[in-house]
Amino acid sequence: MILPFLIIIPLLAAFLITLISGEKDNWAIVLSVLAEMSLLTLALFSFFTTGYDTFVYEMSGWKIPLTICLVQDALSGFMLVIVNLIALTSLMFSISYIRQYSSPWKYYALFMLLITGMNGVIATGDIFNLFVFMEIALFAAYALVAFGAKAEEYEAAFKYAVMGSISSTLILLGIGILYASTSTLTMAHIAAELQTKDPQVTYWVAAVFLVGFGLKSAVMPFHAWLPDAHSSAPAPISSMLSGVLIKALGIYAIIRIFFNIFGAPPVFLMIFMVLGSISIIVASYLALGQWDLKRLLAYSSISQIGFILLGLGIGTKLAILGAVFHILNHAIFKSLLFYNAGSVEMALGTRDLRKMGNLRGALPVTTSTSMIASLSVAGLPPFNGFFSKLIIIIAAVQSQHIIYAIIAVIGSLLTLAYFMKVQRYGFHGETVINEIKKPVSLGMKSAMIILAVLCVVVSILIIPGIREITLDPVVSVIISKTGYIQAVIGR
Amino acid sequence: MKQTEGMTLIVKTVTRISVWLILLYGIYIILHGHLSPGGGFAGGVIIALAFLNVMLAYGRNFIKRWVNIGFLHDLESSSAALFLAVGILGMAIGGGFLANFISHGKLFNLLSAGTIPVLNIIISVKVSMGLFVVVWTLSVFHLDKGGKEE
Amino acid sequence: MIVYILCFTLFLVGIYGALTKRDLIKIILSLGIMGYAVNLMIILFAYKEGGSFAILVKDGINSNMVDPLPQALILTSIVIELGITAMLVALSIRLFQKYKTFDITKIRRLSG
Amino acid sequence: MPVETWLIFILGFMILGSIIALELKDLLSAVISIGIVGLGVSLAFLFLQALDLAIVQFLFEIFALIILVRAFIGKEYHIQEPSRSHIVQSVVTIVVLLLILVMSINMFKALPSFGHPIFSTAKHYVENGGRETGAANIVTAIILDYRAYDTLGEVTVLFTAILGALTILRTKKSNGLAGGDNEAN
Repeated sequence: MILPFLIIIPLLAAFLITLISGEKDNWAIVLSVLAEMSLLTLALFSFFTTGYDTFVYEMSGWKIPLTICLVQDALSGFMLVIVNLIALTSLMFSISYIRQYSSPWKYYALFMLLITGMNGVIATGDIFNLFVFMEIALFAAYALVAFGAKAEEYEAAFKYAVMGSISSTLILLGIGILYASTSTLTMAHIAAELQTKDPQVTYWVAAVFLVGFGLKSAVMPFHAWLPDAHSSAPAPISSMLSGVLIKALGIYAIIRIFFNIFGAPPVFLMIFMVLGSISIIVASYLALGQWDLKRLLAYSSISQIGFILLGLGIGTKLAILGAVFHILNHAIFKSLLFYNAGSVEMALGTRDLRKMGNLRGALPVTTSTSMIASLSVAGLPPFNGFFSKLIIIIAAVQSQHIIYAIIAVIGSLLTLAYFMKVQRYGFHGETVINEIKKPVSLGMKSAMIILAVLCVVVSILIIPGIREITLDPVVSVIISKTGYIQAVIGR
Repeated sequence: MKQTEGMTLIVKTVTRISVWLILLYGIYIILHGHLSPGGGFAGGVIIALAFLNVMLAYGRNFIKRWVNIGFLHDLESSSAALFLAVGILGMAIGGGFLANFISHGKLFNLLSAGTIPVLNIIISVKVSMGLFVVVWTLSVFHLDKGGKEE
Repeated sequence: MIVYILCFTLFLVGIYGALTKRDLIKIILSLGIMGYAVNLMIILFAYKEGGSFAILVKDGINSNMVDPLPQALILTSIVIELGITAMLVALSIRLFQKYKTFDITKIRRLSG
Repeated sequence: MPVETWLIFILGFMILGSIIALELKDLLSAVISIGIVGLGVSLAFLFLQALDLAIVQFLFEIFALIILVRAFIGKEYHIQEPSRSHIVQSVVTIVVLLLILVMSINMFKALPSFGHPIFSTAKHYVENGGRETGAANIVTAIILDYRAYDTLGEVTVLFTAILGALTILRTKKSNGLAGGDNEAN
C-alpha cells in the first residue's frame, strides 16, 4: 500500500509547483522539500518493513496480468531509499545554488518529475510501465541538463537526448518482441513464459536490452554522452544524474531484467564482466588526463559503474553483495564530490583544477568533505568505498577470476591516483586562495556534511548483525533469479 | 517581413467558419471516445489544431489579445492534477489507484463507462493546451531572433 | 515474416541516419523513422488474420478482433515521440541561436 | 489482395521515402517526405485494423510537421550545409547494420508468424472488456481503465516534455510563459 504514494506525492508536488508558484515566492522550495522528506520517510519505512517478503500492489482494482502492478521487495526498497536520500540532500544543496538561474520554480517542478520517473521505474512490475516512467525521468533530465542556458549545456543536452532517444527506441523494440513471444507485459509472467520458449528470442532481446540499458548506464562502449551531460548540468543535477539516475535507469533495470526475468544466462554474466573491466580501466585512464573537475568526476562515474557491473557479472553471492553495497556507496560519495565541485564553482567561478589553489582557509567544509569523499572513492579504509571494492575483489579471487581481480586492483590504484591529483591541485595547491565570490550557504554545507558523515557511517552495514537486515535481503532477491516469478505470481 | 497581421481576408473568412466545425468535430471525438475510435488524445490534438488555425490565419497578436497564454499553461497543469485526483479518488472509493469507481451504466450509451469519459475530457484539455502552448512558444521564440543572452 | 523483416529494415534505416547524418534536423528525422518502425512493428505483432477493429458494435457480434493491447501501448508511444520531437526542436533552435549552424561537426565546444 | 501484400507495398514505399528524406539536400523537402512516410504509417495502421492509432498518428503527423516547419522556416536555412563526406563511415555502418539484419532473420522466424498472435492476455480484454468497463471501444477500455496508470505516465511525459521545452526556450526577461503572470493586460 505504500508504493503508490511514492509516485503520487512527487507528481502532485510537480503539478502544484507549476500551478501556484511564481518568479519571486518560495512555494516551490517548500513544496518540494516537504514532498521529498515524506518520500524518504516512506522509502525507509517500506525498506525496513519488507525484509524478505514481496508485496504486490495491483492498479485499478484488477488482477495481473490484466493490469499494471507495483512490486515491493528488498531490491526496490533499497533503490528507493538511495534515490530519495540523495534527492533530499540535492534539494538542500539546490536552494541557494539555483538562485543564480532564472525561473527556479521550473527547476523544482522538473526535479520532482525526475524523482517521479525514477521512483516509478523502481517500483513497477510491468515492463512497458518501466519504459514510460523511464521516459519521464529522461525528459526531465534532458531539460535539467540544459537548465543553465549556456551553449555547452544545450550541446550536451542535445547529445544526451539523441542518445537517450535511440536507447529508448531500442528498449521499446525489445519490449515489443517480448510481448509478441509471450503475450503479456507483467515481468513475472514474461519470465515464466520465456522458460518455455525458443531461447533464440531471449538472447536477441537480451542483446537489444544490453545495448539499450547499457546506453542508459553508460558502460564503456556506450559512454560517449555521459561526460558531457554530467559535467554540464548544474551541480545538484550532476549529483542526481551520476549518483542515482544511471543506477535507477541503467543498473537497476539491468538487474531486474537480466537476473529476474532472463534468469542470468552465463553468456551475459561473462559480457558484464568484460564490459565492467573495460569501463574500470579505460575510464580511469581517461579521468587521469582531465583538468576539468566535473569532467573528471563524470569519467570516474563510468569506472565505478564498471565495478558494479563486474560484481554483478561474477555472480556469486559475495560479489553481488559487493555490487549492491557499491551502488549505495557510489551514490553517496559521488554526489558529495559533485557538491564539492559545485560549491567550488560557485565560490571561485571556475572548475579548472589548474586555476584552483589551497582552499583550506576559504572553503573549510568543502575541502574537508572532499578529502573524505576522495579517500572513500579511492577505496581507503575505514571509508565505505574500501569495503565494497574489497568484497568485489575477494569475490573475484574466490571464483577463480584472477585477471578480473587484478583489473579491479589496478582500477582502484588509478582511482587513488586521480583523486590525489584532485586533492593536490584542486584543494591543497600552492597558491593560497582566501577571497571568494559567493559564500557557500548553510544548506549547501549541511548537505555536504550529511553525506560526509554517511561515508563513514554506511560502513557499518557490512557488520554481520546489521548486514542481515539491510543488504542480505537485497542480495537474496538478485541471487534467487527467477524466484521473482514465484514471489509475484504465487502469493 | 511583418507576418503578425495574419493572412488574407479570404483565409480569415474561411477560418471563421471552419474553426467552429473543427472544434465541434474535436468535441464529438472526445465525447464518443469510449464508443468509437478516437478519444482524449485525438480530440485534444484536433482542438489544438483549431487554435493553431486561428493563430496562423489571424496572427499572434490576435491570440494574444483574446487569450492569456499563462492561463492556458495553468489549465494544462491543473488538468494533469485532476487526472491524479481521479486516481486518488479511485484509491479512496474503488478498489485501487485509478480504479473506475463510477457506475458503468449501459453499454453503448453516451453516459456510460464510469470514469472513462471523464478522463477523456481531462486528457483532451491537457493535450490541446499543452500542444498549443508549445507551438506558441516555438513561434514566439522565433520572433525575437537571436533571443536575449542568458 | 517478410513484413517483420521489412519493418526491421526501416528501423535500421533510422539507425543509419541517426549514426551518420551530421545535420541536427536530419538526426531528428532519423529518430522519427526509428519511432515509426517500432510502432508499426508492435502493431504488426497484434494483427490477427481476418480480424477486425477492437470496438464492440451495437448490432451483431464482432467476435474476431485484433489484439487491442499493443494499440494501447503504441498510443502512449506516439505521444512520447511527439514529446521528444518537441524537446529536440527546442534544443536545436537554441543551438542554432548560439552557434549559427545546424551542422553537428561544427557544434563542438565540448571536448571528447 | 491480402493484407500482407498491401503492407509489403506500403513498407517498401516507406523505406524508399525514408532513404530519400535522409539523402535529400533540401531540408524542407526532407521534412515533407518524412511527413509522407508518417502518413504511410497511418495507412498501415488502417490496414491492421487499428483505427484509433490511425487517427492519432495522422493528427500527430500534421502536428509534428507544423512544429518542424514552424521552427525551421525563416531561419534562412533550407539547404544542408556542405560537410565533409564520410564515405568510409557510411559504408562501415551499412555493412554492420546489414549483418545485424541477417542475424535477426532467424529470430523473426522463431516469433509467432504474421496474423497469428498468441492472444492470451488480450483474450480476456476482448471477451469481457465491454462488460467489465462499460466502454465499447476496447482500446479505450485498456488505456483508461485496465492500464490507466500507463496513461497517467503518458500524460506526465507530455507534461514534462512541454515544461522542458518551455525551460529550454525561456529567456531571461519572461516571454509570457515563464512567469504566467505578466500576460494579464
